[in-house]
Amino acid sequence: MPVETWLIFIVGFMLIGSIAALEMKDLLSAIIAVGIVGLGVSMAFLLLQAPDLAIVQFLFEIFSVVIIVRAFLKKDYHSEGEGQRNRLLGGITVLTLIAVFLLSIRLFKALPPFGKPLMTTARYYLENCASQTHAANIVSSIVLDYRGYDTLGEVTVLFTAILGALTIIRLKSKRKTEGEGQS
Amino acid sequence: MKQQPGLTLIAKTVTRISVWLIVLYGFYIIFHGHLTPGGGFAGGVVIALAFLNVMLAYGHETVTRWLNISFMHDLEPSAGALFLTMGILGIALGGGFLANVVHRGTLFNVFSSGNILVLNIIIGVKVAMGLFVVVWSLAIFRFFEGGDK
Amino acid sequence: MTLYLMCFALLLIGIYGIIVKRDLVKIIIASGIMGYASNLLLILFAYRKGGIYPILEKGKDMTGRVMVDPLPQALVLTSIVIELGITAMLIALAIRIFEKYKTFDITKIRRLKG
Amino acid sequence: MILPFFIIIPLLAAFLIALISGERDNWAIAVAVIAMLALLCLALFGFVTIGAQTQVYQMGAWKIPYTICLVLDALSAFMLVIISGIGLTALMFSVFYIRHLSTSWKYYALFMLLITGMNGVVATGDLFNLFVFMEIALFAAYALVSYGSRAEEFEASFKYAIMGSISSTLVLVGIAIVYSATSNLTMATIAQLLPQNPTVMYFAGGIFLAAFGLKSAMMPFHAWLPDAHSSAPAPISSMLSGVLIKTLGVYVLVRLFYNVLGAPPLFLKMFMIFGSISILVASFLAMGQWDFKRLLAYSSISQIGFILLGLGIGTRWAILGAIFHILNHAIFKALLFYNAGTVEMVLGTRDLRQMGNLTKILPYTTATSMCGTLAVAGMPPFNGFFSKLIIIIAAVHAGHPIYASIAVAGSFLTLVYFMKVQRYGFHGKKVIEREGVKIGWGMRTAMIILAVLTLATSLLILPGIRTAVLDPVVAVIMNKTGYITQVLGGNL
Repeated sequence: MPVETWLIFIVGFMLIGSIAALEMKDLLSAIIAVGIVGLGVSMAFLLLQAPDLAIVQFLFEIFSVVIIVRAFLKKDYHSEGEGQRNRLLGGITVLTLIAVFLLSIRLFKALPPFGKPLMTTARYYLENCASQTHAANIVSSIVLDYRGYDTLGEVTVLFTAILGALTIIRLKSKRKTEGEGQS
Repeated sequence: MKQQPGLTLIAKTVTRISVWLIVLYGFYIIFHGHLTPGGGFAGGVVIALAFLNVMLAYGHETVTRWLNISFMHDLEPSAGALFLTMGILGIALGGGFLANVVHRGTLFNVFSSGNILVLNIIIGVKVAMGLFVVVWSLAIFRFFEGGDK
Repeated sequence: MTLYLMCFALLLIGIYGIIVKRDLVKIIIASGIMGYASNLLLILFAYRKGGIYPILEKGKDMTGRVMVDPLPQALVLTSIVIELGITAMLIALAIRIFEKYKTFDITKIRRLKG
Repeated sequence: MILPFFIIIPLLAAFLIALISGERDNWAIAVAVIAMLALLCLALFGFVTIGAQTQVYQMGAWKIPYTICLVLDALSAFMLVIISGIGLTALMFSVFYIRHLSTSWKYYALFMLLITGMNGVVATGDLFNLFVFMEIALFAAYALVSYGSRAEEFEASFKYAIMGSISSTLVLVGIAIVYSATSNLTMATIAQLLPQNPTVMYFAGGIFLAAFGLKSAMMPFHAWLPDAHSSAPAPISSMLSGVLIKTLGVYVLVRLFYNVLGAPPLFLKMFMIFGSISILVASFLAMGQWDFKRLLAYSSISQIGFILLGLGIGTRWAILGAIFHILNHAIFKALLFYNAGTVEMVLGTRDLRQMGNLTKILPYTTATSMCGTLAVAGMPPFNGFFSKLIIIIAAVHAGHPIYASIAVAGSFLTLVYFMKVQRYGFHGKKVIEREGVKIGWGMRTAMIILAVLTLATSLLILPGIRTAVLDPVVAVIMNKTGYITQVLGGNL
């Protein structure tokens, strides 16, 4: 089977998985379903010849499932039935999104077809990477050398996110008692 | 069970043996980031997962006692500052921000590719420490501030 | 083309989940799905028919071998980390909201007007 | 080359703050203030020296489009000055204000990261890099919005984070589509290649409009703003309302739609429509508010509407008015949020009906809030008057009398709801005993500086000063081919 068929199979599987994850009433099943979708992304990366990403996606998937389960599972959780207002909102949203989807067909026709990217910039990396950076992994050399500034930004994003999460979790505010009184 | 938080003895023993292998594998991924798939991020997450493994098996109280969390907390911004310092060194040595400052070496050697290896190690340390600190804080949160009752 | 559309549908499912779902955990899950879709779309744009992964191997002759576009892979590496960051922050916020309101249901968390 | 230092200084400050400060925040304040002063000097130096030129800084030893470039032209230098100027006053205000919330160094680290993100967005010439730095600024903003650690602050922050994650994903999809069509990420190269493919250009433009419209809170996408901006601590509200929505929203819209896409008429029309909706609806919503900070937040949406209207008209004068209004709005909205923060700190409430006889308790705050009110309502000697006047005249001149009348009506409504603030809030009849809370000199100084600036920036409209300060910025916006040739330089 060609790669494309496999990919259609995997992405279709992911579509079903994500709908299941959103619609399931049970929280643990939903988290597991979205975990499976993430592993599907990892598989798709592998098929699309991106092993770096497959590894990172796989690991981050494990990591985020662990923290989501750890954070949420022991809460006394009740899922609620869908209300009336919700159904109206849902209907409007679905119609709008279907319209966007149909419009997007024109866009994807105008883009280069699957399997034939333009490669004008990328060709330079493929040809010159080994001689210029002496790194065998071209993705690594782009991430850390040609576009190292992006990675500095990425490291900062992670630092900000972690600092932010710690601030949100462990902040002992002077106003805390007052806030508690209100809730 | 109250005196011994965490999982059973078997799980603890297995964890005790396997965690070093996992950490070793994480370092392997980091050090071969420029030759094989992987790199600082992947390796860092592997190391963080190894610590997480210990925490799941032994319980977070034990981990808090064993590991110096505030040191790990400080290691993260130091790694960030080191990354930035590498960039500034690039300016200082005349190449421009984030220019290569380390000898390039030969292709396919482990110690090659200049900045890439150094930055991979910095990122690996940073990611491992940062992610572990986040998980650790999420774990202790419920006990200190009464997340659920 | 089919793949692009399916991937775009995945994105729209994520947006649908965020707008319609009333549960904080489900909203976090939906934002994760949106992230998967955008990453996958970038990598789909990068694939070349019959291409191999962009890593040189020792002792192998690479001339004549087609490689896929490495740049989107570098971008997605960054984007995955950003996804993880936003997930961590959303989880932290959701935990604190649960601590304050004792529920994950967004319709019951409506202290703010408008 | 000064360009990378706009990112290096605040980022280094953030890492240093995280490293050296212990329990107390003294070191953090010292580092942050030094860094902000250095940034302000650097930004002013950049703005004075840049004139009509463009500086391009290429990362590492590589050449664009194979690496990331930083671009400093009059527009980005102008934004950098606004960011560091308002940032410095916000920091001054925070030093005294934030201690009643907490004394942690984390606030200052996150504040410096916010500055890093905004500086990065403004300075970059690369589409994906813009996305990355936008995320830094947003993550810092999410954490800072919930800094007060009250229930509704977490709720507002969650809402903001979710809206932000939708718009970030849309930006990423837009980048993916643009990359697929042009195989480039440098904005100047994209500006050359993308108009050859109009279908993709319009779709990508639509996605970017939705995404950055969400960030700039134009009217159909505004839902997150009143919550987030009113829940944040006052200095952060002023940073978000005064600077962040302009940097991540309006600046990026200008850069993308004028310099990269070449101002397609369809999108300009949409700017005008969304802008006028924002002006009217947000004004009416603001009139119904009794919460001081929520009222200010709605007012921000309406003022963003003025800016978008000016950008949508697209003539030279209209853009001049919009650019001038970006500066003016940053100044007076920051000032008004400081006033609101001071009142909240002293009285412990944001409800206008609970306030009264503030003239006696807080004379400086009342006086400066009068300056802010008159400026935002567009009263003659203040800066807001001139920028709104220019936009309205430009609208009439370009043959859009309806939009001009909407702008006039919006201006009048602004006056109405700010009179309500003055009438009930500051000069209300309710008598309140002064509580033991003291406002620091830094807070007072920050307010006075901004109040003086609301008058002083009116001078920018004088012809001699205008040609030196505002005209180069307008020239950059209007000149797409100039941007391309200046950035690509010899690499064409």
